Amino acid sequence: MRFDLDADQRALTATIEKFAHDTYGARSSRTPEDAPADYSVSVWRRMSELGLTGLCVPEECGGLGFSVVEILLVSEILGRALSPEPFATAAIVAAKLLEASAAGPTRDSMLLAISNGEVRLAPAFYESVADYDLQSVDARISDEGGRLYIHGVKELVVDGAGATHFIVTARSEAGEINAYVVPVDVEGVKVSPRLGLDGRWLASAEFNGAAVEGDAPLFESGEALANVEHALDFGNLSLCAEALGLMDRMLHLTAMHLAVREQFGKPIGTFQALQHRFADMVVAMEQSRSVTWMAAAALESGELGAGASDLSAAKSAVCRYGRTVLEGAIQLHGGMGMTADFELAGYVRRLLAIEKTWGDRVYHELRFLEAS
Amino acid sequence: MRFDLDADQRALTATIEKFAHDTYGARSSRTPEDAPADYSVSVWRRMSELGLTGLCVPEECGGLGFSVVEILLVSEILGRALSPEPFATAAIVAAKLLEASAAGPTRDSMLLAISNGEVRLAPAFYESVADYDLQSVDARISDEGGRLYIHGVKELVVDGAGATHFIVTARSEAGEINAYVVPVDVEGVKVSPRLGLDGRWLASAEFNGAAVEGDAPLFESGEALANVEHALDFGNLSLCAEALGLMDRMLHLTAMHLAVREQFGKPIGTFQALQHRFADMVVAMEQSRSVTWMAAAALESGELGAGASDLSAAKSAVCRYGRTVLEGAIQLHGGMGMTADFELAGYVRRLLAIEKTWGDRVYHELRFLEAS
Amino acid sequence: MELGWSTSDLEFREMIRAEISALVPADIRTRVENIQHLKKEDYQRWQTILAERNWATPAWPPEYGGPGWSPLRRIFFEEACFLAGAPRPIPHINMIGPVLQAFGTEAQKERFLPGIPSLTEWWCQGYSEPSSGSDLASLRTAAVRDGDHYIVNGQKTWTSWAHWADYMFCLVRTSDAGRPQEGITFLLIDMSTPGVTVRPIYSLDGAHDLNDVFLQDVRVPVENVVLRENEGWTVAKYLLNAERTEIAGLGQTKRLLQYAERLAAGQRRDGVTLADHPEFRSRLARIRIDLKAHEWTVMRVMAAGHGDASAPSASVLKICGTDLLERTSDLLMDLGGPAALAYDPAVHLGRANGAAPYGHALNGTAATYLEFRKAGIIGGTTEIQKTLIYKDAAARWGTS
Amino acid sequence: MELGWSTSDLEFREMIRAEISALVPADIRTRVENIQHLKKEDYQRWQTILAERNWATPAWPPEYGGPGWSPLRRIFFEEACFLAGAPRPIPHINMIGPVLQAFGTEAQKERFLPGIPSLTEWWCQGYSEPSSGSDLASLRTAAVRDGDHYIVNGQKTWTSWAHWADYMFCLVRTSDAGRPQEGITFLLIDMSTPGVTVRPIYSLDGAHDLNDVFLQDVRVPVENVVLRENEGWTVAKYLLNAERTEIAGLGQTKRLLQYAERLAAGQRRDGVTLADHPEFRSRLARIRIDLKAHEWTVMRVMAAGHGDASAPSASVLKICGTDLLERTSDLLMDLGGPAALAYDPAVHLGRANGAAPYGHALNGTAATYLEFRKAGIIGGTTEIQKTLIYKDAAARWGTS
Repeated sequence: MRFDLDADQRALTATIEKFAHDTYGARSSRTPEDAPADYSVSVWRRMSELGLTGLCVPEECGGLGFSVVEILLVSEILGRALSPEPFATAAIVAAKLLEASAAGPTRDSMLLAISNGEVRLAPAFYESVADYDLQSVDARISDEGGRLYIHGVKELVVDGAGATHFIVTARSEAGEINAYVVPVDVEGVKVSPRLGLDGRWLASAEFNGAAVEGDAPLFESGEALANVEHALDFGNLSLCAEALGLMDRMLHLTAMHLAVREQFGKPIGTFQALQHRFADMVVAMEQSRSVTWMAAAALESGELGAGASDLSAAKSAVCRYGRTVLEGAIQLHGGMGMTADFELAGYVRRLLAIEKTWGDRVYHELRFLEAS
Repeated sequence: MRFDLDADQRALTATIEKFAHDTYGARSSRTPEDAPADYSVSVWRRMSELGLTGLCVPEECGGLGFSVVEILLVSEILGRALSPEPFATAAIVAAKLLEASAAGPTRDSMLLAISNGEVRLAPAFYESVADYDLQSVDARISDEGGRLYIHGVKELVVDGAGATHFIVTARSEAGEINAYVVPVDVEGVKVSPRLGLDGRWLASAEFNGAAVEGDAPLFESGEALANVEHALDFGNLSLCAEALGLMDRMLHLTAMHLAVREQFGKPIGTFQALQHRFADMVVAMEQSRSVTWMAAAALESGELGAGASDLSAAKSAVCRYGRTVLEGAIQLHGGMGMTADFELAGYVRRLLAIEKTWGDRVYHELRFLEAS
Repeated sequence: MELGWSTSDLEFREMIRAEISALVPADIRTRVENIQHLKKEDYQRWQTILAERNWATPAWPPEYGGPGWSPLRRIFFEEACFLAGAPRPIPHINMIGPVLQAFGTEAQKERFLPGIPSLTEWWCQGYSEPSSGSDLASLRTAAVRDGDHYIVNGQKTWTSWAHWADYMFCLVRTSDAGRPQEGITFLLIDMSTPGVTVRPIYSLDGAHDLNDVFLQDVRVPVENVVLRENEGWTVAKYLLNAERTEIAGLGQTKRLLQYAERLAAGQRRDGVTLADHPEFRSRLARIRIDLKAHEWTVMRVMAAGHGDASAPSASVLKICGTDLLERTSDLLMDLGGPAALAYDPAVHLGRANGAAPYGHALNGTAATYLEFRKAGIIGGTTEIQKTLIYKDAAARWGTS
Repeated sequence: MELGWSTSDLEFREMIRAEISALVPADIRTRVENIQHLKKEDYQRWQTILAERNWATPAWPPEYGGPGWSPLRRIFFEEACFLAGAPRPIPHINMIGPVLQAFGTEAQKERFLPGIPSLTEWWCQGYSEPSSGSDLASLRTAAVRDGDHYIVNGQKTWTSWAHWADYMFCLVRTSDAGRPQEGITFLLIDMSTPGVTVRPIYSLDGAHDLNDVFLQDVRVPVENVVLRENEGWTVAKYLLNAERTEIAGLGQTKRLLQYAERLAAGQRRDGVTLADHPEFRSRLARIRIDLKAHEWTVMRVMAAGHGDASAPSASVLKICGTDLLERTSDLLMDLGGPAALAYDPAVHLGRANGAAPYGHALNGTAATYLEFRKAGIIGGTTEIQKTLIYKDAAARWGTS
């Protein structure tokens, strides 16, 4: 157990920081309505050149084969830069899920394409918008002489509006839940973009007899759901680490504001009540880091199901501590904190979107209780 | 609707304040172990001379026949003075319950004796120490040729160690819950004093075939429980108002401490963080007052069952706000706040005892939800 | 002290509930209950309906056309409006109205009071400046006398509804002598005067309520001074007191709670309605209870009148209201569940018609959470209010 | 960065758990798990058992007899002690011990270090004075040189376990020149010296842990100065750092949580166990989660060593620990239900044997709530800690 970075990790960090600085500079946010489908194919390609899209892809499939520590490092830097690229979806969840899937041409070709930055896969698991139940799946597969077609609707597909493929859960003709890859450009796929809380574009994805890639499910019978949960655990780990980057930037913006803004003839950072609210934010940030690292340690073995309890503890805590940080940041910024045009706004909205992605505090507290 | 006092109410207030000042002066608290059975027969007699023991007793039974407003005024003053007398039990709950009971010699003679200060009745309704369920009654009555005897154990009988009588719930031979008066000095009654959180003495009361006063239950068949609840609502109203007096005194002690105590070369009341914590206490106190008055308005009609929802809202809120006040008072007093010998300690412990008497926050929030 | 309500009060309550319920236009009611933002015309339409019955300005004294209701009846009226899904009253009615009544010249009253009840003339408040927020007295927008006009230069900011407003009542600096408070003047500015520029500020939720107001060589007639030159601080303090029940946010809190309860009753999660969900049940109960407490605190303040030191202060009301708005909007964010991830601002903010992808109710959850982060900032920050409470409290409890 | 544990670490963990579990005397274990207060002899007995295995001072370096464990192994050791129901380590072991090791003379080390591991000599800390709490540097207890002695006069207060102590390490004023911090000396006082009077202070829960210590013309040999005259502040600051993991209160919080969980599993209310009760279930979950976070924060601090600015500070640890102690004891008060109304202090505080009327567990609920109101006061108040955190944070985040 060691918390400081070794030389390789410092080099990776430096590379990603340079990439983020060159790509995003001082990104300022927009009002939600003005936001374009924010992520960019060219940036994604640049990320693939740096190895980021294949960060978790096994080396034999063209990736770097890294694990939790690198997920932490990269995600945090992307968070600090408010990167809108679909890292957690396409580079983590999709890669982890494909890696775990049954050997075959789909697995290997998709993993290679992820590494190369040629595809962006969006996990499409949810049908209800009221809870995060992965088992409430009505989407179904029809088998027409060995050709598989998918029918159903998935909601709140994160990063879905700009995806090239979906990974969709659906029931086989035998009624069993499995996962399938479906390209976005085949007949029978209808993508309706939905504006997300963070200005990124979600999608409703409708499948009306769309052809399944490779005409095969990703998993052996009965193995899909556990693997979906496990891949989402890694996705949530990435989101938690991204949240650390967001919080770090919010602390910076707030501390600067406290130092610069003057009222009653002195910087407002000299007022004890504001100092103490800032201290609460610092504590929340430190606790978020601790619990995220704890989850990473628990997930490190990669064993199916390992770390679920700690990951859920971490995600629920990051949601809760995140509120402390973002609410404190807004309050300490006063009117500026409520302004969509000020940089803070984008961080606030992204942190809330992370909270709502793949299980919120309520969901993960319950999952923690059940898993521990 | 009017919140300021009229001339009669001001006169009453002045009388009670003088009584409290003459009787208790600047009462300082003791460590729990050193506390005697704190209430005094002579003070109780003095209270009866002022009409306080018969405050709610109908005029035709020798009382003043007052209602909710006077309960508020008297209880708050007694709270401010940390009076240990059994006002809420013997003068409110017992009187209200007897007033509502079936006409007969027991009712009238007990009400007169309450007014005269000759008796102190302690309500003994609970058998479990885990919840406040008034229906879990195992105590039972045996009817031996028209003579009634009671058998069973009551726990956490507030003000029970110095009572002259108990009002006990028990099941008739038919299995129905009713209420009975049992003198403490008849054969078959065993009182075990238990030290309370506030230094006052509770009791476990054991009845082994003790003779029931008047050989009759207090209520017609099926009417006892609703009346017990209603009488406890008035008792809780008194406790809420008493809590206002406690909080008021705690605010005073704390404000004085902030003004007098110096650190870093100035009064600690000049530090913004401490000012703001005090402000939180003030808000909690104001909200407690509002909600207590609301409950009084809802109980004013005296109709059976009326006001239960508002009373439970009030009691639960006073428990919650009370924690804000007492925890703030301790913190702002620093080490002195943790000291049993300092006046604050008695107020802290009494406020917590009120919280635990006749339903805590959890109980009353649930009751509020069910009643509204 | 008397805690009961008279029969005639209870009859009034019945009457006003029935009347108001019949008056609210259905389209407005729908938007209000969907927690959508209203248009200027919605507010004007509703106030016009009320004005026809002389109910548009319930807090104004009868000599200025108020209905002459007791505080309790005003509460019943507000309750009736709330239950019927009426728009909330525009705060400025109880700000500039009472100010003109107390300090205005006869000419000012004649000119400006008639346009207020039906909102035929819309007002905005020009207080905050980029460098003057909590420290209001440090404001720098300057008015220099030039014959029978002032020439005003400066910038106001966070100005609600400036883009809808015909007039702005504002504080300007007319002197640098003495304490900062002493050189301030309360001035009425016609927003169509050359040199007035309004620039939108978009809020966290995407709404456009707030604005920057730039004032460049704006000529304002001297008869638009309220009270006297350099005595604007007196007016501002009076106004603070006049708006203290507005600042309590009681109606807004009730509306948010109603919204939350409707959502909780209608949505299911983990196999139960959200209203029965262990996560939400007791949070809802506590908010309902604290709202009852708050309502009684407001009643105590209304009944106490000015100058009663034992009544809760405006700052206590503001803190309680802020606390409830923050907690209820926080609860809404949680109630929204996964659906709070999507947000269609156009529909929510009234810029487009039609339904949101997952329905109006879910569409408003995150937006409402974002919107009410403002609660502790506007109208005097929570920090400022707590400091004021301490000052009062030290005077009341801190002496032996 | 590497987040896994080595096989040898995991083997150590197994070993130490088994060993410690076999070592804790049954009567002590019972009292600890009943959350009763321990006697001086209980602590001494346990430390003696540990000392026989060289485990009494896990944080001491090997050259002073420590076992030479890594931070991780120290955590495993503490965990094993916790699970086995061992008494918590006496904080002074990691306060006066490291101070003497860092600043003590050879004579001081020889004289005082051997008595610490087995608590054959008990220490107390004389810092606070009636007028010097948060503002420690304003202390006024004066030591005046008189030949080869100091004559000490003054009063210390809130002194834990002074009535059990053989020695007190304390801060005294030896000079009024310069800043207040500059005239302070770190002095070791034999509690049996004439002129030392200890008077009990009873706490809210009735416990006697704290004391006033009066010092009247107490003669202390000059060789009992640690470091040098007027350099006591340096020692005090070092000590603050040395105790930062003690101040985290991790063991105490775990013990309270264990107690709460046992109570929740065993008691029923409203037809379910308290552990399944909607009121308590998620509160318990959140405390468990925050405790995990806190444990990892402690690990990060232990691994970081001194001077790493990116590691959380002692103040962050203190705030997190305080928050958990306050919330867990608050939860206990609620879990106690009606039974928390009764409290038998004699049994809880270890002054009498036997059972409490409603059992040990329920008897300790209100008492524990009262006891841990101290959490935000002792060892530097929450307010002081937050101000320190802000200072660090402004330096770290507040520069562009």
